[in-house]
Amino acid sequence: MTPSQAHPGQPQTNTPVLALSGIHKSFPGVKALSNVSLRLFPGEVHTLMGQNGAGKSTLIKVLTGLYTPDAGHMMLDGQAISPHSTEDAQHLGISTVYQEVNLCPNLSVAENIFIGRYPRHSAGLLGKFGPIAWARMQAQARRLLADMDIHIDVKAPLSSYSLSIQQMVAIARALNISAKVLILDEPTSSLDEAAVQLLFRVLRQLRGQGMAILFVTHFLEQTYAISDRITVMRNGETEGEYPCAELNRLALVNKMVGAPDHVTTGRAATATAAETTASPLAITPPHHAGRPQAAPFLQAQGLGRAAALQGIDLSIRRGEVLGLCGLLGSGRTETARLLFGADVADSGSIAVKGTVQSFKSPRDAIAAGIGFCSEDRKHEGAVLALSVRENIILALQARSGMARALPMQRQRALAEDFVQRLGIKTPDIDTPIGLLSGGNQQKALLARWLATDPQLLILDEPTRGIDVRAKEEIMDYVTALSHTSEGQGMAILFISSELPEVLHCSDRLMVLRDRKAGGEFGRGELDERRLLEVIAGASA
Amino acid sequence: MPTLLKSLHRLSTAPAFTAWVALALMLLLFATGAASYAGFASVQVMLNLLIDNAFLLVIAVGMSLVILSGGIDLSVGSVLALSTMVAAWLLQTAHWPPQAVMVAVLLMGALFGAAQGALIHFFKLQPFIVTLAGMFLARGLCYLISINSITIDEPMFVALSQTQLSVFGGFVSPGAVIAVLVLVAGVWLAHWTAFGRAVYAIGGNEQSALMMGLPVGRTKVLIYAFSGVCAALAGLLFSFYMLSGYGLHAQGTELDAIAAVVIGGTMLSGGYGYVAGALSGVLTLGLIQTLIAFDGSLSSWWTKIFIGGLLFVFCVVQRLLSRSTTAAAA
Amino acid sequence: AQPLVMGFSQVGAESEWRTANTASIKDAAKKDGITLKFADAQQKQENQVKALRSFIAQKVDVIAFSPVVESGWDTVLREARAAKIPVILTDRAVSVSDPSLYVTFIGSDFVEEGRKAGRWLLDFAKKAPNAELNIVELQGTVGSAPAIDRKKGFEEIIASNPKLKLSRSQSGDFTRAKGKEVMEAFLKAKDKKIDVLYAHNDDMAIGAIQAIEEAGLKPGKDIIIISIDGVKGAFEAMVAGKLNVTVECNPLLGPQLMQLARDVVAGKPVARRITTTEGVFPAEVAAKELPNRRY
Amino acid sequence: MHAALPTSPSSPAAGTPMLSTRFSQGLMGHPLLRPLAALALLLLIDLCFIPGFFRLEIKDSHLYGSVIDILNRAAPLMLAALGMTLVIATRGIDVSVGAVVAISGTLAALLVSSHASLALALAAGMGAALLCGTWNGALVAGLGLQPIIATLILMVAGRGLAQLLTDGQIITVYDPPFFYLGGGYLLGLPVALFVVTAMFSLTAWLMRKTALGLFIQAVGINPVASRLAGIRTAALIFFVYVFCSACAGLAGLLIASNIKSADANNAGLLLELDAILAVTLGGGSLAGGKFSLAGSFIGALIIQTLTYTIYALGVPPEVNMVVKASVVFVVCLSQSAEFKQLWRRLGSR
Ligand SMILES: Nc1ncnc2c1ncn2[C@@H]1O[C@H](COP(=O)(O)OP(=O)(O)OP(=O)(O)O)[C@@H](O)[C@H]1O
Ligand SMILES: Nc1ncnc2c1ncn2[C@@H]1O[C@H](COP(=O)(O)OP(=O)(O)OP(=O)(O)O)[C@@H](O)[C@H]1O
Ligand SMILES: [Mg+2]
Ligand SMILES: [Mg+2]
Repeated sequence: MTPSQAHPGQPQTNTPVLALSGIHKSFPGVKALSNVSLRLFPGEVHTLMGQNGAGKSTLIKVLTGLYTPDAGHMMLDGQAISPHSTEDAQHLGISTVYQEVNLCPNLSVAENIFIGRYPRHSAGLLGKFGPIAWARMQAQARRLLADMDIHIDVKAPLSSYSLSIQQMVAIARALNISAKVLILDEPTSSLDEAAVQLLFRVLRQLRGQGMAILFVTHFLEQTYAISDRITVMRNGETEGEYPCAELNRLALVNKMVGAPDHVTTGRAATATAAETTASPLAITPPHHAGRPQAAPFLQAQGLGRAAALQGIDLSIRRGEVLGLCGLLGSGRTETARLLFGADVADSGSIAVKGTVQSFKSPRDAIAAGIGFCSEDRKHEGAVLALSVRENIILALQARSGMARALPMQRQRALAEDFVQRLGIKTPDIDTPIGLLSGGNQQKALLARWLATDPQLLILDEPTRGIDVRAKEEIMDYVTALSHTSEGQGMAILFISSELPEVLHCSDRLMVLRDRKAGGEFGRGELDERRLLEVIAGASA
Repeated sequence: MPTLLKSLHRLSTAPAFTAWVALALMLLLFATGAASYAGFASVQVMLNLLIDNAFLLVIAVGMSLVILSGGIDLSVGSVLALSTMVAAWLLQTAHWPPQAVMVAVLLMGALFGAAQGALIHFFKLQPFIVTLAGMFLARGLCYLISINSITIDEPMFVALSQTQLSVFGGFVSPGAVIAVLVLVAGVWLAHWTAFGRAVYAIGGNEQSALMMGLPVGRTKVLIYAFSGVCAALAGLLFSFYMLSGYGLHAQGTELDAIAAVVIGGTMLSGGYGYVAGALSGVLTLGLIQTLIAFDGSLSSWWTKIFIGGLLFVFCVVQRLLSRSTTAAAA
Repeated sequence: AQPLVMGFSQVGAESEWRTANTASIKDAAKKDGITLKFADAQQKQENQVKALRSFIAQKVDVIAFSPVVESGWDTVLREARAAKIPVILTDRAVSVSDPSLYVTFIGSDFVEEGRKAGRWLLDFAKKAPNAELNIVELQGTVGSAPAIDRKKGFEEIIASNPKLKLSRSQSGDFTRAKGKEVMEAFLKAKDKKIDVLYAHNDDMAIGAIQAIEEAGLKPGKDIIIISIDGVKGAFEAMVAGKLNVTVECNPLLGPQLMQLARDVVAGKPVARRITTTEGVFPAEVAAKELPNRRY
Repeated sequence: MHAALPTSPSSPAAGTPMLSTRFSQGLMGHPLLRPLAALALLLLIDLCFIPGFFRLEIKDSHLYGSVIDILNRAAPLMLAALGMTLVIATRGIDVSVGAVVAISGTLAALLVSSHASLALALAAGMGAALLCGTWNGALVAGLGLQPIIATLILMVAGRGLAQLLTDGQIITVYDPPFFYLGGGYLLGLPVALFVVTAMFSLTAWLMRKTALGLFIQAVGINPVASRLAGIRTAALIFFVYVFCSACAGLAGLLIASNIKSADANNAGLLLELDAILAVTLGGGSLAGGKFSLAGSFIGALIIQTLTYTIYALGVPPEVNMVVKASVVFVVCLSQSAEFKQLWRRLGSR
C-alpha cells in the first residue's frame, strides 16, 4: 500500500498538489473506504481504477466535501483541508464532475454551465452584485460548447437534451471553472468515440497548463490513452499507485480484481494485451447467428417522430442481436423509445410477429413481450428509495398485474439469483438501490428486464459504468440468452457507444446518422475503423 | 403573416407560455365582466383590484420564490396577522414611532421566516409541516397579544391609509404602489441575481444544486426569510388598509397565495415558473370576487360553487392550451 | 322611478343564525321591491372591503353590511362618503374615528346578550342561595366579536354573586362537533361537578347536550344549560327539557332594514342606534313559542 | 428525481437514516418508534396532570372514559389520514377532504331526516364521496392538473354544494339507527372504532397481498421510471384520489352520525390540514414514496390526544394554538436525524 516514491513518469515537481492519506469512511453496515491514500501532482492525468463498488466515487465525494471522512488527512498545496461542501471545494480550487449527471434539468444549458459564476453587467458600483449578463453568458456558453463540437440551442432547458449531451454540458461546466484540481468521475460512460477524443484534447491542454486531473473510467483504452499514473482501488482500499507505462493491461485488470499477476482474466485484457496485433477487430464470434430464415419478431416500417426521428425501417428476429450504432444524438435512443411506446410515433408502423400494433404506452409494448433498459438510470431507471429486490421485480410485477403480489419467496429467489449471476455488490437484497455504486445500480436495472424474460429486449447503453470484467461477463450472459436453442432465444436490440462491444456482440449492425437510417451490415462486414467512418458519414 | 405565425409558435413553445395563457384568460374574464355589468369596465375597478389585493400580491411574490425552490410556506397568512397585531400593539400600547414599528415588524417577519428556513434546511424537516406549525404559532401569538382587535389611529398610518394617489383618472393607495414595487423587486431578484437563480436550481434538483457548488443552505434560509419579510410587509400594508391589528385577519390567505402563484403558471413541484405570474394569479382571483360582487345575486353557497367553477374552467383551459401546444411543438 | 339599489355585504354562512339573517334580508328586499346586491365575505374582512368598493363602483343607492370585525373601516367608509352613498350597519357595530361615517346601526348588542344570560342565572341561583354553582363556558371562535362580548357581559353580571364560579372556559368554535368534543372533555375531568353550562351559541349547546346525555346525565336537570341565539333547534331542545334558557339574538332584521334604507335615501332623519327586539326564552315558554320560530 | 433524493447515493446526510433503520433492526431503529414515543409522552403528561385520565367505567354496558373519547374522536381523522397517506405517497395532496366530509355527511343525514331508508342514505353519502374522488382523480391523473390546485377547486366548491343541499341550515336528525355508526357501541367499544379498524385492515391487506403498495411507492419516488417499468401510473393516481375521497366520505358519515345532524357549514372544516399533519407526524414524506399506514394512525392519535389534553388541562383557548405549534415542532424535531446528531454532539461536550 505504500506508493512507490519516485517514478520516471512523474512530473518535475515532487510535491503533490493534492495528497490524501489514511482516509476511512464507513456507512452503516458497509466499509466503503479504509486507509485510502492518493497523490495528485500538478500537470498530470491520474486515473483511478477499480471494480464496481471499489469506492472510487465515495473517495471523490469525501474529497469534495459531500461526505465527511471518519478519519484521514487531506492536503492541498501542503495545507490541510476539510471541505464541507462542493461549494467549499470549489473555493479551494477543486472542480468536479460527479458520476451521475448532476445538473438542473429546468435551467437552460447556458445557465447550467455558468450558475454560481455568472458574468455580470459591470454596473459600476454594483460590481459582483450587478445584474446577470444573460446575453454574454449565452454567447460564452455557445462558444464553449462549440469548442467541444456541440452545436445546440443553449437557451433551451437542459432536460430537452439527451443524456450524453447533458454529460458534455457537465464537463463543459467543470472545465470552465478555473481550478487547480479537476475531478472527472466516469465522464465518458455515455460518450461516443469522437466526443471522448475531444475531451481528451482538452484534458491534455489543461495538463499542459499544470492542472492536476483525476479521472475515473472503466475503459482500459481510455486509461492508456490519457493517463500518466494510475491508482488502483480494490474493496475500499488502495491497491497501489503505478506509472501508466509500467503497468500493462493484464496486470492492471489483475490488480483490480485481486488475481495474482499474469493470470489471464478476460477478453478485454487479453485482447488488448496483444497490443502488437495490428487490428483490434480480430474478434471471432463465439457463437452462430440466429437462423436467418426465421420470421422477424418485430418489424418497424417508416417509424418516425417529428423532430426526433425520420422514418426508419427495422426488423429483428428472435435469437439475434441487432446492434444500433451512431453518434451522439443520432436518434438511437429515440428509436428505442418509439419501439417501446415510451414516446408515441407519429408516422410508420410496428408489427410484432406479423400483426400491426400501436403502442400507446410502455405497457402495450411490455404486453407484446418487449423490454427496455433505459440509458438514463437515474431518471428513467432506478427507483432509488426502493430496495434492490423491489427494483428487480418491479417490471415483472407490473406485467403480472397488481392484483397479486409475487410471493415473497419468489421475489427473494429471483433477486438473489440475479445478484449472484450479475455480481451485484450489495450488502443484501433489501438495501435501497440508491446506496449501491453506479455500476451496481446499472446491473440491478438490467436484472429488472432480464427477470421479465422478454421476447425482445432493448438495451440502451446497458453497460454504462460497469467495470471491465463484469461487462464481458454480462454481455456474454445476455448474448447467450439470445443464442439459445434454435433461434427461440431473445431478440436483442443493442445500443452502445462502445464500438468494440457492439461489434463483438451483434449479429447484425444498423447505423443511424442524423436521425435517419444510415445502412445495415452483417456480422464481420465491418471492422472498427470502417464502422467509425460509416457512423461519421464518410460515405458508407 | 408568416412572421406572425412564427412568433406565435415561438411564444407557444416558450417556457413562459402557461403564464401568458393565464394573462390572456384573465383579460377574457375582465371582458366578460365588462360586457355583463354596468360600471365594471372602469379604471377605478381595475385599480381597486390592485388596491384590494396589494397585500396578497406581496405575499404571492414571497410565495413564488418559495414554491420555485420546491418548498411551500403556509405560515404567511398568520405572519401577516401577527404583523398587524404587533404593529398595532407597538403603536397603540407601546407608543413606538411608526418608522421604528415598520422596521421592527419587517425584522420580525425576516426572523420568523429565517427560523423556519433553518429548521427546514438544517434538520431536514418538511416545509409543509414546519410552516404549518409556524402558522399555528403565529396565529397563537396574536391571541397572546390580545384577542380583541386593536384599532390604529397613529397619524402616519392613518395618512398612509387614506392617501389617494391619482393615476389614469382613478386613484391608487400607497399600499398598491408598494406592492407593485415589491413585484418588480421580486422579478429582478428571481431573474437577475445569483440568489434568484439558485432558487430555480434548488427547485430543479436540490441535490444537483448542492453538487454544483451552490450555497443551498444559505439560499434556503434566505428564501423563507424573504417570504417572511413579504408576509410582514403585507401585514403592514394590511394595517394601512384596515387600520387595525387583529388575530383573525387574513385567515386562509396562504391558500389564496398558493393558488395565485400556481394560476400564474408556476409549478408547485418547483423549478418552473415566473414571479411575474403572481400578478396575473392575484388579479384573476380578485377579478373572480369582483365579478361576484357585481353580480350580487349569488347566495353564500353559490358564491363558493361559482369560485370553484371559475377556478376549474380557468385551470382546465390553461392546462389544455399548454398541453396541446407543447404536444404540437414536440 | 328606478328601484332602490342596496349593496349588502354579509359575513358568511357559518351558522344557522347567519343563514336566517341572510334569508330575512333577501326576502324583505324582494317584498319591498328593492334591488339587492348581495356579497358573501366568507368570514374575511378583506373580502368585505372589496365588496364595499365594488358597491361604490356600481354606484348603489345605499350600502348595508354586517361587519366581520369592529375595527378597520375608516378608509373604505370615507370612500363611500366621498361617493355620497349612505351606510347602514347591521348586526354588529364598528369603531371608527368619525362616527358620521355611517348613518345608523341596527342590530343586537352582544354584551347585552351576555348580560341577559347572566341575569337569568342570577335569578336561578336565588332559588338555592347557599349552593355554590360551578359553571363551565363554551366560547365561540377565539377573537371573534360575539365570543368576546358575550363572555364579557356574562362575567360582568355573575361577578355580583360570589357563589357563581366560572371554572372552565374553552373555545368550541361555534360548532356542534366542537361543542360536543369540548364538553366530553369537561365531563371527564372529575375534579368538580359541573352545575351550569353557558354556551355562546345554540349549536354548541346542542352538541354539548349530546355529550351530557352520553355521559349518562340529564341535560337541563343535572346540568343547567344557558345559551344564546334562539334558533329553532334550541326551542326543540327546551321543549324536550334539555335546555333551560336561550337568549334571543334576532336575525330577522330584513323588514326593518329595508324600511330604514328607504328613510335614509329619502333623507328622513333616523335614530343612530336601533336595537332589535330580543327576548329571553326560558324553557317554560318554549312550547308556546316554538310554532312562532321561523328559523 | 426529487423524491429519490433522500437515499440517492450522492446524498450523504439523508442516506444514513434509511440505512440505520435497516441495520439496527432492533426496536430502536423502527420508523414507528418516534411517533409512538411522542404519543407515549403525551399520555404520560395526561397520566401525571389529569386525574383519572386512564380510568374506564362501564356505563350503559359500554366502556366510558377519556381514552375511549379520544379513540372515538380520532376515528374520522384516522380515516381521513388513511386516504391522505396514499395520496401523499404518490407525491400528491388532497385539500378537498373537508369538503367531501361535508358533502357525504350532509347528504346522508339529509336523506335520513327526510325518511329515506338508512341503507340508501349511507349509500348515497358514500356515492357522493366516490363521485368527488372521481372528479379529483380525473383532474389530477387525467388532465394532469397540479394536485393542490385540482383539489382546491373541490375544496372551495364542495362546501358550497353541501350548503346548497341544506340551504345553509343545520338539519338535526331524529332517527336513532343513524346514530349507531358514529355514536353507537359494539362489544362495549365505539362502533366508529370498528369501522376504522376494518378500513385499516382492508388497506393493509391490499398493501400486503397486492402490489399496490409497491406501485404507489414506485410512482411516488420516480414516476418516469415507474411508467417505463410498465406500471399504470395514471390509473394508480386516479385510484388513490378515489380512495382518499372514499375515506373522507366514510369520515363524513361518522361525523354526521355522531353530531346527529347535517352541518354543511362546519363539518370537517380544516380536516385536510389535520390529516396531512397526521401523515407527516407518522413519518410519511410529502415528497412521496415514504409512507406508513400505522404511522399515520399514530399521527392522528397524537393530534387528538393533544387536543383532548389541552381541553382537559384547562389551557386557556387563546393559548391553544401556541401549545399545538410547540408540540408539532417538538415531535418533528425528535424525528430528525440531524437534530439527534446535534443533540449528541452537544451532550458529548
Ligand atoms: N450513502 C451510502 N450509504 C451506504 N453505502 C454506500 C453509500 N455510498 C456508497 N456506498 C457503498 O460504498 C461502496 C463504494 O461505492 P462507490 O460508489 O464509491 O463505488 P465505485 O467505485 O464508484 O463504483 P462504480 O464503479 O460502480 O461507480 C459500495 O459498496 C456502495 O454500496
Ligand atoms: N451534437 C448534437 N447537436 C445537436 N443536437 C443534438 C446533438 N446530440 C443530440 N442532440 C439532440 O438530442 C436528441 C437526442 O436524440 P437521441 O437521444 O435519440 O440520440 P442518441 O443517438 O440516443 O444519442 P445519445 O448518445 O445522446 O443517447 C436529438 O434529437 C437532438 O435533438
Ligand atoms: Mg462510482
Ligand atoms: Mg442514447
